Amino acid sequence: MTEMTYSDALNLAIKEEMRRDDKVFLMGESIRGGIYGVTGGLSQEFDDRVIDTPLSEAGFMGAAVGAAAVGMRPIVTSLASFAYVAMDQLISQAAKMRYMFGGQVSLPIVYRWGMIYGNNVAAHHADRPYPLFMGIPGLKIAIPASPADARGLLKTAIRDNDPVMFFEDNNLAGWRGEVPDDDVCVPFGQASVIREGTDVTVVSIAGSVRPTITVAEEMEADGVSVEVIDPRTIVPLDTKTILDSVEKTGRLVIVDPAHQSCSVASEISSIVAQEGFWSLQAPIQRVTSLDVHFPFSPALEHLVYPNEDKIADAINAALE
Amino acid sequence: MTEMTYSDALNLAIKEEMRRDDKVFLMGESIRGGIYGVTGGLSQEFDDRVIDTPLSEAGFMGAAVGAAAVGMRPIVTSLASFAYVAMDQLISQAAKMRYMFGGQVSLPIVYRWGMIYGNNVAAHHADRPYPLFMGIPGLKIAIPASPADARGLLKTAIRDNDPVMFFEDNNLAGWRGEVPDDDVCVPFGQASVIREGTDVTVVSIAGSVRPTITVAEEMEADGVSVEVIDPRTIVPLDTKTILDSVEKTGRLVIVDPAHQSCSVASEISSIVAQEGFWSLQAPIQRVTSLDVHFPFSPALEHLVYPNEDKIADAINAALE
Amino acid sequence: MPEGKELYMLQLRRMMLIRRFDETVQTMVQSAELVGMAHVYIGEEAVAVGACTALRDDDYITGNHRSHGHPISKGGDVRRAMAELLGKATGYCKGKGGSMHLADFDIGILGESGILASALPVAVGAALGSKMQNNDRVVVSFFGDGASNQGACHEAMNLASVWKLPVIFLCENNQYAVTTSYRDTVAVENIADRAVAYDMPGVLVDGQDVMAVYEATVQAVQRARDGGGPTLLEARTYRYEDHSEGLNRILREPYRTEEEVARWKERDPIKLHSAWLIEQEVATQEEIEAVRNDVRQAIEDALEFARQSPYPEPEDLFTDLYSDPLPAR
Amino acid sequence: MPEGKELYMLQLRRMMLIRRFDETVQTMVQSAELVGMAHVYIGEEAVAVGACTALRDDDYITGNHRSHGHPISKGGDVRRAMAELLGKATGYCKGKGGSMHLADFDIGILGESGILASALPVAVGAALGSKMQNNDRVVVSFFGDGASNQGACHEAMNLASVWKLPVIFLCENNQYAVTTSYRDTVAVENIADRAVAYDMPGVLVDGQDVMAVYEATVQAVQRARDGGGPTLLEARTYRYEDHSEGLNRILREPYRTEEEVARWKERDPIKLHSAWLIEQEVATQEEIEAVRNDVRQAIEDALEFARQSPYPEPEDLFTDLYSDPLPAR
Ligand SMILES: Cc1ncc(C[n+]2csc(CCOP(=O)(O)OP(=O)(O)O)c2C)c(N)n1
Ligand SMILES: Cc1ncc(C[n+]2csc(CCOP(=O)(O)OP(=O)(O)O)c2C)c(N)n1
Ligand SMILES: [Mg+2]
Ligand SMILES: [Mg+2]
Repeated sequence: MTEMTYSDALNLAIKEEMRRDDKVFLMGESIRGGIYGVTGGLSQEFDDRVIDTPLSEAGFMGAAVGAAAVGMRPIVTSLASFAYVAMDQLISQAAKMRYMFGGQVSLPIVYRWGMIYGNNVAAHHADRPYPLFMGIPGLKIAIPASPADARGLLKTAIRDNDPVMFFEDNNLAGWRGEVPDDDVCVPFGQASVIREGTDVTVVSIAGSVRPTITVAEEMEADGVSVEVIDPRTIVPLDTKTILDSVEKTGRLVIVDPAHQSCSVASEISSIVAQEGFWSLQAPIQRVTSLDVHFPFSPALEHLVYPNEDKIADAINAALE
Repeated sequence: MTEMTYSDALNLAIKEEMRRDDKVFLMGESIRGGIYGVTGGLSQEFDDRVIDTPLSEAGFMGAAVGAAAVGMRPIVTSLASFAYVAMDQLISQAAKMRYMFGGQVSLPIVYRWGMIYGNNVAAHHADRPYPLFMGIPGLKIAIPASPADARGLLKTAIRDNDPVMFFEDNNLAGWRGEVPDDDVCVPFGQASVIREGTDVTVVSIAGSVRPTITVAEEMEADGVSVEVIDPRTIVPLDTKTILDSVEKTGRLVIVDPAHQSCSVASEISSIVAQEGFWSLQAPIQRVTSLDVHFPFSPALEHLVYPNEDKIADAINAALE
Repeated sequence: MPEGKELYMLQLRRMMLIRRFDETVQTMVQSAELVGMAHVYIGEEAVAVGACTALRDDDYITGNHRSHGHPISKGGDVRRAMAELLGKATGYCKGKGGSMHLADFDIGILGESGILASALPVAVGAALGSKMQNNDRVVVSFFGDGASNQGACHEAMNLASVWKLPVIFLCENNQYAVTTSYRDTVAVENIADRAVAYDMPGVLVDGQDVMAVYEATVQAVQRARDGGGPTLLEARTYRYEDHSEGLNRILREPYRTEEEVARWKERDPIKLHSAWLIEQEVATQEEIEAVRNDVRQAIEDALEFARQSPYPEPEDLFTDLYSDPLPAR
Repeated sequence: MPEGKELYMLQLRRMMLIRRFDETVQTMVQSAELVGMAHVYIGEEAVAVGACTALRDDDYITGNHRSHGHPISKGGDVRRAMAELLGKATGYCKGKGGSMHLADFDIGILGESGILASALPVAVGAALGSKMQNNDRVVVSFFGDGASNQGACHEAMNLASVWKLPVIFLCENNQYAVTTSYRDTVAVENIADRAVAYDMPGVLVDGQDVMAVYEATVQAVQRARDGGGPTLLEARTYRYEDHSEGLNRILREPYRTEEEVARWKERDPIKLHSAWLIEQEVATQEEIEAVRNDVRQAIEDALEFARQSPYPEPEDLFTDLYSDPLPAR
């Protein structure tokens, strides 16, 4: 095990996979300089495989599809809020091509999306559109919430033969954690049970995992036993681990930093309300971002996101 | 009351509102000729207010924002599957502008989206992306399922001062129904209780409303009393009518032609599992499109959508 | 690469194949044997055939909704194409794509896209992949005059130029996007003139003359293979038929005159090429008729094959969505 | 419309206001008084000031992430701008927008967009609205060299041209997009050359010379008001500072030389304009210093105002999302 930051773990995964497979290459805007804090330095080792693109997201994100279709394995980097300008390429091409053409082609592409929040970047830079992509068949979606998962899931994503939407929470960038020394890939579709507990199940994703753990630890002191589950990938989604946990605890809270309506929290809730209904002893609580754009002002922004207080309140509501 | 088709009801609403307010105008591709079956003939009366655009959805859908910002009231027409090429304009501009600029501007725009299905148009023409937009604050979303609602909701949408996503189900185009003769606007946020019932609540939207009514009628004969609710607008969503109904029936089925994951069905389920939990006597059933792209083949396509059999099965499951 | 008579006869044959294929499609739509939307290529055959006969088998193409001409021009199998149109399991896409989404990755047909201009960035990416893998394959991307106004074109052309990628952007200017004349939607006289904005050659070519298209493509391909980067070709052509089969029934206004259509039909690409073959003494009238009969037979066979083929089974619904099926939920 | 000395002194004043505003922003970022991202306009002031002083109050502008220069040039209030940067309720957007999203609809500032090129279609729409309402207002849309490669530019320019709309597309070519030189990403030598693709005038202008930008804009405005349609202006300029405040700390490679920066600083727009004022005997050194002092005072006032202003209240969170609040769920 080596301790490193979430960002360094991502950098490591990319470096390892680029060494392993010379079809892997990087594309993005000013990534050689490393503006998003992960790719800096890679161009020294892999000069012609680290490509600074024009500001043409539809162009280069679609080009990733074409390159993948003829044998390359592109990793594309951007911010989640910029996905909208390339949405057609992501949905109509990356997500649909394999199916529409009857499986004639595989598209091993990783789209890496930085998600900023809590940093006063306002409405144009703070989106978390993973629920949107969860509604589009043909994509896989990973959202690591620790340095070890960042490396392990990214390695899996790079080796996967389908397009993977890889969401990185910039709030975790500097978080240090233990990362295995050997070549560990974290499999898709296997939730991580971060803490076992018996009173209530809390499913938490992305940037909300850390505050969830904090709350769980605090509640432990008060005698409440909280099970914390991070699905890690939402497509495929490990519903079994979630349903098994709810069967044990009878109570469910879901924490998702995306906007509430049609969120991953909504989806997980509806799965449990359909398939795990008879286990439930209390209403399912969702803690999400409120359905409002992210305001700039330091006086307002923090009101929108899930935080420790809201998570604790929801757990208490579920326990009532 | 006059009987007319869903398409003619839409045409009527546009004509009436264009007569009432000379700021209202239409933009879209080949709409003067009327390729989507609704706008044909309008250019005769409103020549310079019916604009055939170049094939530049980002361009003209964004231009609608600018035109609205300076006093016009654009109605933009396209197919739902083409929204992706204009997604940034719809989200970053239409949905976010008012909030981001502190309420300085109102954007009275109607985006009309045709949704095709059951017509073998394959994966590039069959999307129903309204759940995606439900996750974006700042938009209102209407989905009429009858000729009367088509006219009444479209009139409300045109008079509304915020951007409205107006989803039209092409499967209903030829459906005839009674439309009031006077100037009736259907208010947003008021669900329509299409049939009262006491055994089970079925919330159904868009193209699934008709088969739901058929199933409800058939089940009535078998002594099952089905309440059918069409929310009509999903933003704002009339949760009260749904929760009240579930309180009465104790059982809920939601039918939504969109893909299952992060659907409107998921959202409504999660609202009820949170706020109406204690009323529920059985698991909440969702009937949605399967999470797969729409295949072309007549042998496959119909397997994907909700249909009468699937709705009946879900109602029976809810009654178990 | 075929040359001389072999080439010219191949061009004739492929143009005739497309024509016959699409005439058959028209009758199938009328008899409701064929469901969904169909956009026929009748009148424009010289464009795709001229371009694709300048390509190697391992070169790539991408296309659009007007989707039968491109794959047939690249040597696609009319049986599998026809089976796809009928939604059969033996079709190119196992029935999942239908008319608008033919593809044959084995011979470089990277697929027709129903979203306008959406395949241009994909074409650029295939060219990037060729370049990074040091093979000398080139890509031809077909798109319409209408599609030329999409933002994706701009991004794709600029990318291809700054990265000097082997792409040929082939604009099929049939002068209308559904009912809208390109003169009302394209700000320049010739779409080829937009090449200036990307520092690449822009060439306007007679889209009814298969040899003219072929020659222009040969030059562009040469440049691309030599590392010279992309070219924008505009082929001026004309669509004889409805935008999509049956559409005229719902249109409320005529958008072009009968005379205009008639005028363009005088310069029919198959007639012109046939006349040229005879004039140049490459082929006799009999040889040409033999090709016509052959083609008629091939399309009949294809239709028969398609009709006899089985539909996909319900359990095929989820196959091909992912390269490994997702764990069932 | 100001002319002569009044105009020249207004230009001087606004350039100085921007410079001082953004220098203040820099120190505020360093002291962590200002949070979020800030992109300063230092070195590029002549562009927005030259363009906006050619506009009437009721004309419109749209802008981008580098967002303080445009509204100040259009006559925006530095107090409300500074309050917005601090997220205060008295700010232009009541604290909801911050640095990247200033707007003042009362004087035609239709807002700065943080998504690149995303405001260009909006600008076209404002021009369409002007035309349909038969007023003669024009729109200037500012965007960067990097943004010029976005598809939205292509669509916007083509639309504006086919509909002959009163828009001026003003490309601020400061030669870099973050760390990437436009020479590596724009396929043509001059972005202005892309005007050919839209049949509109394309003019390259010295972006350090406020009068040059002004003159070019006056001509474009005239043409637009007269119904002549859009113009593409490219102002060649330079960004003296980091792409965004503090970014250089995380960059792993230099992307431009110190000499290059120094060379551009020699042609500082404020220095050049001051020298011209004196040389033309429009103003004395003392008058210029008086403006500088005045501006210093104005920015200090603005900062004071911003600091003293209250933050929005938690109950303001949902206001402004819809024109009428949605029924509570
Ligand atoms: C992004 C997008 N917008 C609109 C359409 C609907 N549509 C299909 S074909 C067509 C016209 C295309 O014109 P052109 O590009 O000239 O090709 P042609 O049909 O003339 O071959 C339109 C508007 C679409 N498929 N995709
Ligand atoms: C669609 C989109 N892609 C990427 C970004 C991130 N980004 C912000 S500014 C910038 C560089 C912009 O360069 P340019 O347009 O030349 O403007 P400048 O900063 O030089 O004024 C980038 C890549 C963005 N904001 N929007
Ligand atoms: Mg055309
Ligand atoms: Mg720049």
